[in-house]
Amino acid sequence: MKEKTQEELVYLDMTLKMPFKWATGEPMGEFFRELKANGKIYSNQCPKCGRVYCPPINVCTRDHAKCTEKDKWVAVGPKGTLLTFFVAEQSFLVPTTGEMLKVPFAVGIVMLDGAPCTLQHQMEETDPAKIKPGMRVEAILKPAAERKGNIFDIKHFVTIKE
Amino acid sequence: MANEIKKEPMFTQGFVIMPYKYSVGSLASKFFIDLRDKKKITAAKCPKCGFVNFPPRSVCPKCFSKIEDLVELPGTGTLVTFTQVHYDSAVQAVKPPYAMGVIKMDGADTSMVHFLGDVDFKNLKAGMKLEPVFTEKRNANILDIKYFKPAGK
Amino acid sequence: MPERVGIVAAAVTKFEAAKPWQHLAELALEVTDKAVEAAGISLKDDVEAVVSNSQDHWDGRTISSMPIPDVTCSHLKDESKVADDGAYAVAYGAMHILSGDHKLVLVVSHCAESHTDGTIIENWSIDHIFTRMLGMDYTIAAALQARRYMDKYGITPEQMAKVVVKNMGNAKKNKYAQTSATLTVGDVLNSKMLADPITAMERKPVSDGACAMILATEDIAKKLTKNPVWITGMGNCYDAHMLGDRDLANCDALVTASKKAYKMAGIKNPAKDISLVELSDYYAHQELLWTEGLGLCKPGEGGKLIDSGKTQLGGELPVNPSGGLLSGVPVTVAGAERVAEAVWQLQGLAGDHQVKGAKVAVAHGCGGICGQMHCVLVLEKGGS
Amino acid sequence: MHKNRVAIVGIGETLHSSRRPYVNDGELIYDAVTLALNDANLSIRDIDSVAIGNMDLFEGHYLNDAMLSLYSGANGKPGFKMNTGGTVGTMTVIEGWYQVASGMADTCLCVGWEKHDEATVTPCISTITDPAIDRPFCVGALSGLAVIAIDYMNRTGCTVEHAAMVRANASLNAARNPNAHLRDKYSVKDVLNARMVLYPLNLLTVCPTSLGACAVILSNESKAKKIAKKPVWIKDHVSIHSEYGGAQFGVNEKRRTSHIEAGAQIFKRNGITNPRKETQVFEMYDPSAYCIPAWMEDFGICGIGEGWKLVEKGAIALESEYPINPSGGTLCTNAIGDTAMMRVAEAALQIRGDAGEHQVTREVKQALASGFGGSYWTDLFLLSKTTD
Repeated sequence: MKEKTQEELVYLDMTLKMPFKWATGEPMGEFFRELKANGKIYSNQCPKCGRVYCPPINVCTRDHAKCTEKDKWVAVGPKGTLLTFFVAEQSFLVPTTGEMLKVPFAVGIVMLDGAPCTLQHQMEETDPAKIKPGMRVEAILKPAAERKGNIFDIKHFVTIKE
Repeated sequence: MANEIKKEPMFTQGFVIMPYKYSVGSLASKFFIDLRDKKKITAAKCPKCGFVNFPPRSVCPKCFSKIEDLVELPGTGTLVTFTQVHYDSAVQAVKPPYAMGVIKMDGADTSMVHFLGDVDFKNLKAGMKLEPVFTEKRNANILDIKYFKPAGK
Repeated sequence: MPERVGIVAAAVTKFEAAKPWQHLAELALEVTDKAVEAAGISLKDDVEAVVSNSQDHWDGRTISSMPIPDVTCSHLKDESKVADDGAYAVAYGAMHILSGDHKLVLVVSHCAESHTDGTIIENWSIDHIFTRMLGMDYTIAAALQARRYMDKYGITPEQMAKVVVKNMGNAKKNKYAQTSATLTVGDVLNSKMLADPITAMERKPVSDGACAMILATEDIAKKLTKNPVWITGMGNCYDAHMLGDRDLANCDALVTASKKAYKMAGIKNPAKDISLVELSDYYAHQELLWTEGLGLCKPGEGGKLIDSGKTQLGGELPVNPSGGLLSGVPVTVAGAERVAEAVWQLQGLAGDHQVKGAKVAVAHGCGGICGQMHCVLVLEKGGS
Repeated sequence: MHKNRVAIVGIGETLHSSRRPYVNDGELIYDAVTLALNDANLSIRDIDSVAIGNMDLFEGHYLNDAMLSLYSGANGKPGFKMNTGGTVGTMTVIEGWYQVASGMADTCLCVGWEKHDEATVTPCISTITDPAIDRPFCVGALSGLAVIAIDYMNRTGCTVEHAAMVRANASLNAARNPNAHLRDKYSVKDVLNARMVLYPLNLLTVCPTSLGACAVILSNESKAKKIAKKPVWIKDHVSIHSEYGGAQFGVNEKRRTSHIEAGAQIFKRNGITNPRKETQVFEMYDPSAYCIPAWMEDFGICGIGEGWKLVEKGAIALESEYPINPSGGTLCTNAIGDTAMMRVAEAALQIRGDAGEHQVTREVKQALASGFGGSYWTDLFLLSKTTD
């Protein structure tokens, strides 16, 4: 099938821009409140099967047991082990801000100490040659005065030597 | 449950921003270029059943045949229905209050939505004859027609 | 119809202008738990498949069903998402059962309109080549439709306002309704003019909420409840998208959809055979127009029908005894919630807005600009 | 189990490419629909209902099934839209199957498409994540695929060379498929030398972004036997979804993915004990070159650790023991809204013997087709030449 050629074609440039105010919901809201006020990263555990969730979850995804009782929550990290990572070298538009991503941009998926759960966040180190799965990392938090109760209260993961 | 948490609602504020560049396709390109360069209004005539669709789309709404060519319309039309918009919104192209209508072009079997101008809202009436007013600086899009006004006014 | 699909239980959240406490998935969770409890089943062990229903644009999330398996316990189960009105999700759930593929299905629909600006989303559902740049949204389109409807059939602004007076009054008896009020026709007509002839009160308010339902085979439904509701007819249909391709004073797609549903259910005279109707009144005039499309009166007689008082709660054929969308129900959830309300009416669980002796109910969902797509379900009372 | 048999009676695939400015998205759909109608020797009036699948935010349109109803032929017909990410193509065929099998329609037209040249794909995919917790750290679909690849290599000893073999084989197949997007031939060495995108994925070991559309027409048994010369029967299908895996990677748990569950269910239900004998071809949704060996194992086509060994033996080639993706697969053509539907369409073409130059050499009596998407979601189809 061959397309016929035509001298000029018309394009329409449009940008979808929807402002959003997403409710985090209660367990995740409490996670952010703890992060902001006390600098703690919390996980919660299913009372029935013992599965751990970070950030905390409402009901266990496996058996639907309620996991919201606060006294069962466990603080995890800030140290942990890098499970896997990726480094983005090509910039693209960040849909939540409309700005271009600053590259290189490294993201680590980290298993935090204290409970078997993972958290994904930016890494300070962006050289893929210097990042190895299995290495030890630590979540660095912003100073209390700068924390706003969102995921950016954690600045990034840094590589640590133990 | 005593130790259930519920303090204050928390939110994530941000946007969903996505840029798009839409192809209007071969047939609609011709329509927009005619509009921009010649102030000519064209429609799509089905080679099979003769149904004239406007604004021109390459598939016949009546018999599902493919349409590859445009026919020129006289450019005048009739008002089918109308409204006057009084509220602001993030997507509006002009400031309210303004009037919009569904306009059936002479020689076409379907109608289109566009702005109405040069007329008092209370004087608008279904069935009145209209003609297009073109935008001075035209960019090959639907806003190259500024609005429709009462014919001969 | 060889086999009937039973609705065992339905649940909704309270509808509110905003639900700042709940994550989108938690809206779905709340109604899932309520529906499962009402049905007396185990979510993990009994529910075979989940049909979720939400919209990427409203949720601000590509694949808005992403967190739904978590809250519906459907890890390693069948889950799918219908991205149209909630009535379609119920119909799809029923097809799961009619096909013999599943025996017990959860349908769950959620939407939080308060999270974003709906006019932008409406604008982005409209033809991008010829119409979107004009700044169109559903209210402007509905105004064009209302004017055409008035011109063609002599429908009056007062008749349209009466719909709001009726539905907002009915909503006072509905514990889940977002808003309700005792209004006069004058109050409605004197509220802020949005797009002539549509006033602020004649448009559905912004709303957050969710709705869930448990569907089952005839056998299982009978075992689970003495009070099942049968889906005996279903029909749906697309209309043309471009407003200029349709006569806005008619609703051909709804006529096609309802005829199909009635034929399947064996309904010959809808105005007589049906006990009540829950329909999608996004705008006041649409209730009148949809009553025509549903065959409750002749084309052009929607105005006369509301004047007759038959559609009032307590009349011969109540329309939207729950208060309808005008009292506040989010898009997408709207159609599913119409079904839920109809189910409660047939189960005798509607509470203060119960229609006495309800045997057959019609639920109607619609979507798109000026009601481009319609879905009709005929429901019948089971049990004794 | 299933009361009504459903057959595929018409197939339409547009050509796939990276840019196609001469058509708008509606016209792209119309192309696929008319091809399928011609294939089935039907007119749009013969179609009772439609099933539509697409990802709203990829092209930006809300309710695009309604917006483009003129082009799919949906006007005046029943139908609705599915939206489930990568699986949307198969999910749309499943929707069509439900419409026909439930008796609501005799003939249903399923349509899936994507016009990727109109959008920027990475930000679109990034928004599958939760805005509060992991959206700022999401870089499209790549990170998830990288995790799958690393995990598979760690578990079984598969190497990057094996992925390169998969890609080289796919390129040979795609070169024979006129509708494929990337049709250049690559050697194993070419693939190994391609630019790294995100370890261990390079430019050639991940799927491209394509544009294209696919349409499949389904019919019930009595109608199919009347109208189709070579109906292909949907013997079974299964759909399995998983929990949201944004921050959870199944730490310390026995591995049980949606693929494992889907394969186990479909083979058990149909009494298949040796899928490599009882089915003759597999059109698998393979977004990276590590997927075929890893997922052959997960689906139960071979034992754990055997996938890459079969690749090494050349067993997945078009003319060999168990051809996988004779069309070139997702690695060569990926218009997300139609990718999974293309798997079903291609598997059906193989059963009909109508795949042309990329027809496999074995006689195909039964074929598998899979869809993959979301956070490890699977659709799996078992297609058959006969009704038994």
